[in-house]
Amino acid sequence: MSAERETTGGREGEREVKDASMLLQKEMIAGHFTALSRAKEEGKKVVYTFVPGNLTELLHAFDVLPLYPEINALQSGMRKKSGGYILEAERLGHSEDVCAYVKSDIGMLRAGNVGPTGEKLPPPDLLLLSYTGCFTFMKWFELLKREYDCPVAMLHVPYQGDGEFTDEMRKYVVDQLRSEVIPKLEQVTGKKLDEAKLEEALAKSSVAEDDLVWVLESAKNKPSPIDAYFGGVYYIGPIFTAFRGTDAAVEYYKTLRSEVQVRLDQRLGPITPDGPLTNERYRLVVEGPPSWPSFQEFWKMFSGEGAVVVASSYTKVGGFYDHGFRHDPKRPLESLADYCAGCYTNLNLPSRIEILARYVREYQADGLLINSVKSCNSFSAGQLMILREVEERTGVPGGFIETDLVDPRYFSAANVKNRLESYLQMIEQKRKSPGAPRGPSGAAGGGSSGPRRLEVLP
Amino acid sequence: MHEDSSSGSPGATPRLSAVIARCEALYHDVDLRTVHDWRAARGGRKVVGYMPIYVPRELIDAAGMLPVGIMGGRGQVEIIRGDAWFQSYICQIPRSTIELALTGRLDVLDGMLFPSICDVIRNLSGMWKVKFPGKYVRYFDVPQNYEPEVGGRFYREELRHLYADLRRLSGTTEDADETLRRSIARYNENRRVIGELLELRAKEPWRVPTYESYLVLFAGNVLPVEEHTALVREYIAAALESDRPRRDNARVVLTGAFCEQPPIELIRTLELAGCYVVSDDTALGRRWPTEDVSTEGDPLLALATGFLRHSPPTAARYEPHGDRGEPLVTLVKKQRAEGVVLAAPSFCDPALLEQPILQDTLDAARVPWTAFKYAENLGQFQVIREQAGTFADSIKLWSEP
Amino acid sequence: MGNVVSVGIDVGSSTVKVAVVESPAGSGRERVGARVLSRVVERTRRRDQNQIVQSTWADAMERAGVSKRDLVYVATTGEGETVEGATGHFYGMTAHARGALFLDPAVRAALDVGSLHARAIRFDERAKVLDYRMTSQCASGTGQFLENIARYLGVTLDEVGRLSLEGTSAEKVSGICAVLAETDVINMVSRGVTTQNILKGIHESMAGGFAKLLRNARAEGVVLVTGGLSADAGLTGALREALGKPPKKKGPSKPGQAEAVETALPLEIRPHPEGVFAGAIGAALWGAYRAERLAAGESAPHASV
Amino acid sequence: MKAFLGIDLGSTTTKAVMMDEAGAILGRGITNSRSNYHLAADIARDEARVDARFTLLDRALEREGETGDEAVQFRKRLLHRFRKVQRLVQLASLREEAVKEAASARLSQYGDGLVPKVREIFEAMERDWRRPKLSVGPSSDFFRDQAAGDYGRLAEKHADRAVPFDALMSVFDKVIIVVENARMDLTFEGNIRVALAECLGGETPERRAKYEAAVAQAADAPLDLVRTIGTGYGRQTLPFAKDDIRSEILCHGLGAHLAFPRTATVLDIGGQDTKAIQVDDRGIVTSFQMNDRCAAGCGRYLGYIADEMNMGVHELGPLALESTRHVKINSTCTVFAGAELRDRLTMGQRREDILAGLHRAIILRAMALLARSGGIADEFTFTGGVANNPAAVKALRQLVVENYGERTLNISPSSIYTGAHGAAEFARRATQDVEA
Ligand SMILES: Nc1ncnc2c1ncn2[C@@H]1O[C@H](COP(=O)(O)OP(=O)(O)O)[C@@H](O)[C@H]1O
Ligand SMILES: Nc1ncnc2c1ncn2[C@@H]1O[C@H](COP(=O)(O)OP(=O)(O)O)[C@@H](O)[C@H]1O
Ligand code: SF4
Ligand code: SF4
Ligand code: SF4
Repeated sequence: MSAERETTGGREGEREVKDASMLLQKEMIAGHFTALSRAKEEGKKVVYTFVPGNLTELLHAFDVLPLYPEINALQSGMRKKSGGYILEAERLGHSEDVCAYVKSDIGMLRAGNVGPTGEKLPPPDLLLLSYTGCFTFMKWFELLKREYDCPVAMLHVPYQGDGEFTDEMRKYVVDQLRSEVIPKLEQVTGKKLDEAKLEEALAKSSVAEDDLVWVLESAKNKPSPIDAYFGGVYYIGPIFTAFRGTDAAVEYYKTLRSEVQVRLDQRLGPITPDGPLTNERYRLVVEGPPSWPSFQEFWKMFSGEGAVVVASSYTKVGGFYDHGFRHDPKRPLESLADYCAGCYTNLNLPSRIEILARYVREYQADGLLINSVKSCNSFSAGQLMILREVEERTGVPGGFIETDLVDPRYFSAANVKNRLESYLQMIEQKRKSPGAPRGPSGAAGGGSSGPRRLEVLP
Repeated sequence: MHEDSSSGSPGATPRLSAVIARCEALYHDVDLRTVHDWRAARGGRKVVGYMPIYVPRELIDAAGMLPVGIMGGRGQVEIIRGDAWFQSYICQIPRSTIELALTGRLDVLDGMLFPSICDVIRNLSGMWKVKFPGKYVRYFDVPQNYEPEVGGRFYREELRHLYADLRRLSGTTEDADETLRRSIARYNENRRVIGELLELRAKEPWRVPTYESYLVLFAGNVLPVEEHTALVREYIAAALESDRPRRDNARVVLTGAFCEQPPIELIRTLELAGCYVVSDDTALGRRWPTEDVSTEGDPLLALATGFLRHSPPTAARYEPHGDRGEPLVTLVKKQRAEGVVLAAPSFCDPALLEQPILQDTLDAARVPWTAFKYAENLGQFQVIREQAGTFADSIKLWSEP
Repeated sequence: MGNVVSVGIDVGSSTVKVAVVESPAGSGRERVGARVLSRVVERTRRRDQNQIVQSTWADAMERAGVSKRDLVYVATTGEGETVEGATGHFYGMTAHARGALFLDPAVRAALDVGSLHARAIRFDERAKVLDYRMTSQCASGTGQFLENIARYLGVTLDEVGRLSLEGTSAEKVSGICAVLAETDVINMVSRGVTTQNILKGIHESMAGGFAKLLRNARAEGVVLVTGGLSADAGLTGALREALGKPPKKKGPSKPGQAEAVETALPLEIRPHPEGVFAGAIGAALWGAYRAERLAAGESAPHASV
Repeated sequence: MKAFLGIDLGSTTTKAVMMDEAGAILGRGITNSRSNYHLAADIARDEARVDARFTLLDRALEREGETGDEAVQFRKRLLHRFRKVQRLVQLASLREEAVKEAASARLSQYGDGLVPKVREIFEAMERDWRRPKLSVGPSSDFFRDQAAGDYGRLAEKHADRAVPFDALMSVFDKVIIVVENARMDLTFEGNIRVALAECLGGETPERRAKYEAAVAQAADAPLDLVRTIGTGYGRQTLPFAKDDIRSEILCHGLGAHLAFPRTATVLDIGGQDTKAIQVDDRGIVTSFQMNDRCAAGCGRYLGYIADEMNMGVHELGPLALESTRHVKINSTCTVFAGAELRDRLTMGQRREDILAGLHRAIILRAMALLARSGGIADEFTFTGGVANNPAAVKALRQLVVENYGERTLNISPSSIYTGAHGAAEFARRATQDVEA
């Protein structure tokens, strides 16, 4: 979810933004991959771990390099390699039914584990199974465990089934950090935990987090200066991955914030693949991750219609800051535990409904669009109910499309476009009412001759 | 190959047929009439449902309520509204479960527990909260850390919390620890007779077809524990009396079906196609934990220890040492099985993701296996029959005499 | 020791196939020297299946010049579990593997394409099934599918193969429903696409699916096409294309690139004029072997019946 | 007079509705969809025009004061004769093509026997079709279906060793496409006089004169087609200008609203797709769902089953109504369901019970779609070809009550025209918008 574009080789021109923040991010990401590819020569330890509720500050305190298989899968998707990787994994016996992130990663591994920059990725010294918000993570690392002969540290983060993170849960997570995660890190690195370093990182995180929240909330303005979904993916890259708790991240978010401030002052819309958006016609809240292999194409379907995403749940998968959570150097392990527990998919369904309904209201959105991805049960199971509930609570129409994160077989551009356009036209029609459905527009809703997998539930 | 392809319950005595008929009726009772009857006979005592795996039924029982295992629609409820809530790529069990609820078939339940199985069930618990605000609903997390001081402590807290809730729900005033110990004892006994039944099946599978043992286990979902214990005993006695022919079948382990259950016809199909299922993980919640839980000392701690030490492995449980392949091979050896049938629900990430691991390990151990997917509402079995039949054929035709 | 005669009856959802096989007594699992005395295939065509089974069986016996009393084993396969007068049943893939190996000892895999299902079966030199993949519960790309298409195009099944081979530029189709194909076919016809090119396109699409089945079953070496569609030269041609494609190359392919995994396995497709009888022949052969074991009075679990 | 036209190019059938300025329906036309969309649209339009002229005839008869029983009978007779004339024109053309095809090199393997057999069959068909009592059936009973049914039956009878059934059917399958795509004059103006001549026997000279005058008025009245709006399956390739196309969902929603103004939920089961639509009190679509391109959930499912059983699709429903036992169909795929049907028949199960199970299966799929679109509100309107099928309606009614309670279920005898009706209304409104 980070600066994918920078590493996609020839497709640079597709987005003609040369904002300072973009350039900065590009350098950061490239730097990280280079560091990873040199890790072994430079004697650095590498830890594979997951994005949701990750423990980056702790890893920095041990001076190890994090690598996120999810990001690799995402990058493979963006570079249109995931299709081949997935087929390879299926040939190895994986089912068509399961999460395609896992299959993309396994396929990439079989094809030599070459990362997005064309450099070979290092094998892990530790698999940090931060088991948060998704059961598939566990199976994923079981599969990786067979590939690499290295220790696994399991961190089980309880689900907020009753909508709260209790003291007992917090204690459970902290206990695991103390008895499982930290000892394993110490064992792998041969170093003791440097508490001062951890606290310092946590303090930096919280500075960057303030700026990120400011940027995301700037979308409350009309017109919105940002796109909080497609653009948002770029904004969350550094903070959800290797950079949280670093000076680089603090710097990045400062730069980003000032850029957005400029657009805000000039009442400009977000930058899109088609250039700056000048006609904000629809304000949408989007739930669910994007489809990576068709990211640009998908985005253009929105920007082409003047649709701006003003808030999204996907930008909260790594961690959730809207409710005021910040990493806290005064309660280092406790605040790490809170962070883990608070990521979006670790929240129960009623909380998710509440959050989305609030977004619709606070960001004055015209509708809630759900992009339901086949891969991810954490996100998808229950989304149809979320849709109905949010519709009921807010009165705005909901839309539903089905695609996949990285499996190109589940992205049919014509259908998605058709469904999206129908949905937007329906919003339009609703807006125009009262009055009979007349005039040339009509909604181009519904059918096409292709397979009808994709649906809009307006 | 089955020169003798008789179906049904060959060689069943009237006594055996009677037990099976009772179990079949319970299996088909998607309206929970038995539970209504139980409740009516006891002046409206409360009932708590649970999705049956890793749920300590003892707590519900000790709180003076009837624990009722809800195991999907068994292919018998037409899914009409359930499909409105789940996309086509999600397994069958949440849709049939919510269909049961939306059609009022679960109205008899005063509460519902959702154990930690996977992301789908987790989200289902939230849907329950939204749709049935008047009912007690709880997502019951289980630790994936097996250190008594870490996971054990957390789990005990979860149990304490749940037990307090349940006692509040039933309004009981009896001694909390004492009643719980008594419940544990009752369930220990139940698990012991189930253990005997399964041992008998492993030893003489022609006497105890899995079609029947599954039904007998299933009955435990809706019967009070002591009644179920008696039923299992009755079945064992009847099965021992009966004289059934031993067939030319291959001994197989059936695994992968720990959550969404295969339709009962699928189990029958396997047996008719030439397989004796000598071990399986269907209706797993009925035999969990696998050893007696201590009836001494702190009962909550005893339950927590039972969970940490004696939970059967499933795809949804983290395996801190090695992976799931080795235990499976050990099981195959122990049961003298000749092959493994890997059956997993369609769209079940946990079960399907580990199949390649299991397959590799089995290959390395030279254990033959076959794999297929099913759904609880599967109606056609030709393909499975062909697959299982070919599998059994290949075991039989090539094993040297 | 002389010879024994066994019969194999393969009951399919659209056809019944019967083969009468003679093999040297005591020739064990391998049955070296076995030969087929007669073979008959009959389409069910909405008639009473039981009757057709019996009449086809009788017909085959007559042609072979043997009487039912001479049979040591009557083996059924396919959907024939309930055939009256049968000794025992063998499952489809067991039988097809055996039959394929008999028809061509070089093969190590069979692709059985019948009216409702297709399956790729990999086996060893003793016909032991090692792996297989089957199509799902959708009739798209099966025999019935092709039959429907032929009907919509107004050609007979026997012409299908030849016409397809005459195609010059295949009309791309993908995953169309066997029933709704009518509209698609009509559409193509209306766009002026020739029957030949439509059929070629259909065959290519089917072959693509079957190639995937074969690859996923990890088939290697020579593959025999069995079942009703083994007679379809258009399909076998398309299969050769689909499997024989040289590995894709885009410039100097770096090691570890996605393309590398797409490399086609070296598979050789062979049709056989008697491919449709593979199941029946295989069942007959297994029957003769089982008869021997039974006669030897084996009663241990693995040999008892 | 000014007229507006809506055309719904369905996957199975193409429907046209012609409307006058006041929004009253003048005529409806239907034909089976075919490869040539233009042609299908033209034929449906021509049929609607024919129907409109019959409406004009009614109005003319009224003006002549002919409203009694006699006139009604005459009108019925005339329509019947007219349809027969149309059919015979088509049959003649089919015969000509078939004889040509039978003699072609493609079928030379069957030798000289083929052509005479084909001739015999057609002679028998013509004899049959000319019989005065032959019912031409409802207008959805197309030439193709009628010809295929009769030809098939006769071919079975005439087939022998030298000329097998397959060869005879192959001739038919080939030429029916050709004939369907050929243009021939089937208009009111072109054929009504022949039909009229056959209907006037036995009438008083006075009546004759009145009838002839009325027919002349109807045939000669100007019908000025102001605007056409098209909709339907595969809209990207519809033979209309972009401005003249409306989404089939919108058209169905509006059409259902026009027919039953209190409609809240619409279910449309057509040949190749099923739609569940929610509309507001003005007929504006608020939500919809459509199924995959799989025959298992739509009208073609029943068509396929009818073929399997050698029955007409409209005979299925009535037979299924006689069912007394519940049969659950396991196969989801249509082709597998066909095989299951055969199996079950072999096992001795009753046709009507199996058929009832098949009808329930298709309605169950629709129920899931409805649930996803937002459920079933009151009133509930069922449209599309399958709404003509009484067994499907019965199953639907039952499932609605079981799952949603009592709902007013609207089914119009002309429900198959719902989409075209909506489109015609769009055409009318578009013109008024321009004028306004
Ligand atoms: N010459 C041919 N060309 C193409 N397909 C053929 C030919 N002959 C038979 N078939 C197909 O073979 C199928 C029957 O194959 P078979 O293996 O006997 O099926 P099953 O065992 O399912 O009845 C029919 O569906 C038919 O379409
Ligand atoms: N008279 C009838 N009786 C029963 N079913 C009918 C009748 N007429 C049409 N049908 C059914 O309706 C289907 C066609 O419906 P239609 O709405 O015309 O489809 P489409 O709009 O996709 O062309 C046919 O497949 C058939 O099953
Ligand atoms: S299921 Fe969802 S959260 Fe889990 S690994 Fe897959 S995409 Fe990520
Ligand atoms: S069947 Fe599998 S995916 Fe479905 S709820 Fe159960 S564990 Fe989860
Ligand atoms: S798409 Fe057609 S062939 Fe496939 S399942 Fe559906 S009806 Fe059957």
